[in-house]
Amino acid sequence: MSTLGTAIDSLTAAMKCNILPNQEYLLQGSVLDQYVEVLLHRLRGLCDNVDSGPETFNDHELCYSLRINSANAPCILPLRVRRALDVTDAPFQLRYVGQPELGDKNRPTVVRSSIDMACSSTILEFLNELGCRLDFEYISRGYMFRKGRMKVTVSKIFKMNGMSNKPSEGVEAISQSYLVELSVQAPLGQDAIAEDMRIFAEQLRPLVQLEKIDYKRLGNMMS
Amino acid sequence: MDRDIEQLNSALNSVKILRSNVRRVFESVSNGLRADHGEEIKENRYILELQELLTTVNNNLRDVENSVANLTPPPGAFNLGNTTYLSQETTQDRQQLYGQLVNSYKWTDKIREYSALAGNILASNSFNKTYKTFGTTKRRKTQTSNHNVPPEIIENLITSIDRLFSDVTITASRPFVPNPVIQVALGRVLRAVIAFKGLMIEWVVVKALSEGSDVWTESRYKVFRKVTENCHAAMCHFHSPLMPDLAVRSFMHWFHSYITLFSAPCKRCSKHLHSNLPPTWRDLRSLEPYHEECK
Amino acid sequence: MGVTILAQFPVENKTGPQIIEVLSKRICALGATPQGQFLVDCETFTSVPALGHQRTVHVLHNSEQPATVFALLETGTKTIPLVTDGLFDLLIMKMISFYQSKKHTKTESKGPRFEIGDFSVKLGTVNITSNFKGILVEVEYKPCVVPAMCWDLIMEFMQGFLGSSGPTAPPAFLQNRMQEIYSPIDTIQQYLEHFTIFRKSTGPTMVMRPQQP
Amino acid sequence: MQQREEKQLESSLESIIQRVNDLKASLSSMIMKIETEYETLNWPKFLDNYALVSGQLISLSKVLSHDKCTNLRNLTVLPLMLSPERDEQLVQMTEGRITTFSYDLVPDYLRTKLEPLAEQKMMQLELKAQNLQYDNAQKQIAAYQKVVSHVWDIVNKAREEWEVEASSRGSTQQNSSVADTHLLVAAVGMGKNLKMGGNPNGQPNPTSGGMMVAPQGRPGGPPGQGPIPPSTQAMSMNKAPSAIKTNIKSAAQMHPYGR
Repeated sequence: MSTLGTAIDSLTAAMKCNILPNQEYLLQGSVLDQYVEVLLHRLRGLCDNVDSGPETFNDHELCYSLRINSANAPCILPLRVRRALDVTDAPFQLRYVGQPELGDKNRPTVVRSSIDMACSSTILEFLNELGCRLDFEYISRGYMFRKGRMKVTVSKIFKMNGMSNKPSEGVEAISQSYLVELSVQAPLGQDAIAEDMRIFAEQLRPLVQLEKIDYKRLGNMMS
Repeated sequence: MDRDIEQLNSALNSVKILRSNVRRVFESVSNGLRADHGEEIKENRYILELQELLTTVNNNLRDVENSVANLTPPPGAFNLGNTTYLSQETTQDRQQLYGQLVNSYKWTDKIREYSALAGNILASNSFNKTYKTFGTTKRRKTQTSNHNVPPEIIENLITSIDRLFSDVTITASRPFVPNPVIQVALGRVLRAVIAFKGLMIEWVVVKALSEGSDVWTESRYKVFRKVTENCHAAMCHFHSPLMPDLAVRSFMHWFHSYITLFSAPCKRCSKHLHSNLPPTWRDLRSLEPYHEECK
Repeated sequence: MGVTILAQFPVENKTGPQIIEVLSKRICALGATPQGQFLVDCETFTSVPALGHQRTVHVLHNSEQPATVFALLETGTKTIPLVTDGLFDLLIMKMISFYQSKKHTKTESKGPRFEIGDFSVKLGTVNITSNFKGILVEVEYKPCVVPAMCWDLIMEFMQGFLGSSGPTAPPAFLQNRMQEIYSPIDTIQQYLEHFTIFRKSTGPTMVMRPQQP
Repeated sequence: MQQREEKQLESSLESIIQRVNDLKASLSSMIMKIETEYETLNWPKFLDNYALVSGQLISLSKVLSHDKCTNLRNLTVLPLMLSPERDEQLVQMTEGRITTFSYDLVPDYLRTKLEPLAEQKMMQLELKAQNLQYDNAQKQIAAYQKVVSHVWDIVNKAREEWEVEASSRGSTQQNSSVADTHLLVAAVGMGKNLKMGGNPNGQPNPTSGGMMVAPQGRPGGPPGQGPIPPSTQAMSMNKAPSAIKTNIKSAAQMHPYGR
């Protein structure tokens, strides 16, 4: 029997082989409420899960951040927790999402670093005690499709009512549109998938314009 | 390959000829007597003409049969051609149709499967079979038949057992209506899957709570495999064809004593473990725990 | 996953390998079969001063649950357990500016693993940054999930091959949760309890008596 | 005096001839177009040509009515010699239209009045118009106007319908709104519009009161205000020891799925 390596050893080995899916390729868009049915029909036709129909979800997402306000360089680590309100025994999902990189014109999608893990329901208390602050939270309800490695979500975003113990009551939609996201989690440097995503996004036009969205410009524009 | 196509062509050709000649027959029949049949013996002439035509049709038919016999059936699956692209259709109403087609295909598949099962069961379980040996009175007769009872009686039995013990939870599923399969969770100790045949216990498997609820695979753990064995023994011990419901009740009573499987020491040696197993035997009357070797 | 009890075995002037050797022989004589190796490791991170009062995160791995990472957060008043998957290690690396690895606290317990009936027995040598600290014996009774039900049974088993060094009372951590359903994080908490004791003791615990809570 | 008049006549004739030649050229080009490009010729192009021709006609009439221009009416053209024989020079000048300067053609070409038949018809019409009763004329005008306005209405209505259809077709292609996309992405990505009101007690961290940002009654704040940059948050640090205990409770209630 060979001796066991530590978990850190296997993790570094996995990092060396570049098999950890630590990048997210992302395109975003929206569709007006009255055309969402048309989009769903089109997605049913295009995506893999045809016979079972679209998968619905009803998730509560909490966005935390861990920050140090030191004088010279404020340090911020954003963390997100997502839990399913409709499937109570599903694990919670903890996620770190880095700054999105737009890249040059030739790159078809936004790329951001992302670490995604399942965890127990103690995560909320854990983050609170860790020193994280809850920045904002929302409810996301909608449909999930997949096509190969690509994931398509069509979701309605709801603002919370402020009652944290009853997250699905008295919520309020924040717009007349559904958010549409096309994403793939992949190891670093698999840019071929971005091209596949561009082609897929092309097929949803003109119903939805899936685009690279510049968060920095968006931040300036909206404020 | 070339030869096949040639044969196919000639077969198609002969079919074509046959069709045209058959058409001529019908034409002639529909036209009836014509002027060119003359005056005197027009009926005879007409019949002669018809006979001639029918002979050619006969000959043609023989040709067709011959050429068809020469053909070889194509090997392998048929290429569906353009129809395979039906699944790619994205038009809305057609898309809905596709989903329904898939569903209905699944349904018919399931119906076929279930009806095949049902057919087997019904064949071996005919309704005429009654238990006559002990039938002295009419009333008695209906009671004694214990493998063919109305589902309600079994239902009542199960709910009454469920009520009997507070730490037992029973969930029942009925793959075949009169013969339920129940899962009995005994506190947080173990779970038994019990299959009934009518009012008789047919099969018992004991497993850990975390294991699957399949009737046929046995437990991973030695202790539960032992308990399963002992349950089979008890099942036979309590079996009574005359009073089937009492048999089930006594069995369940005995089975309930396993709630102390891990916590009770052996009555004889007052130890917990013997060859790394807890006392897996429960006395059939006193319900006291014993090791296999100590009983 | 069944109920697991972790106990320290007294060292008494012997070396680690010697004790493991003796215990392996004993358990094999009882009819156990060797089933490979096991490893439980623990790394500890503390919060940087800028983050307010000090908090500690222990990150543990157990080769019995190779795809899982256990994290325990100690705030001073309470301990919050978290069960998550392997990528948590990556996240901890990202947290480098908030939580920093404590020097010389990398602790692990590793050694052979045996199966006997429905029990599994692990004989672990505890090292803190490759300094030998002591022996931990882990016994798991797999069919049972409630500690209260099988405590006597496990105790009898452990006394059977550890002799008088076997435990006589449930571990402190389990005493409050004897009626709960046992889960892998409970094993991890027991390991952390023992690791913390080992860390506090200075030098190799050659003369230390077993900690009987 | 005589000389001056002659000169004036000559110059005015020259300019008239030039304009007539222009007119002729554009007319011929238009005819050419109609004859050769009738397949590709479209209505706007034809109208362009027509406008050109009418412009040239206007400028010609301007030249004719100019003061400096000799009144041509006062001059006489006198055919000195008529001959039935073919005149090559004439053929060349008229681009092969007129071959002889003969008796039967001259009256037609040198005519200064309308053709007698046309003149007679004009006279008849004028007479008829003069004899028309005033009321009758008014009635006819009214009827005519009615018809015209009716046609006008129909055309207008059709135009309106076209425009409405075109605009509605434009909006059906609008299945998504860029503003909504930005709104949603900003909300999900940066918590835009989600931060205020959604969380009155700010979900502060009970163990790190010093880190907490006081809610400061933000729900009433102006919508569309961006997230506060971290540096300002550091400034507005606020200890809220009294809120801590209640917050622990609310946090505990948040975990209905705890083990």
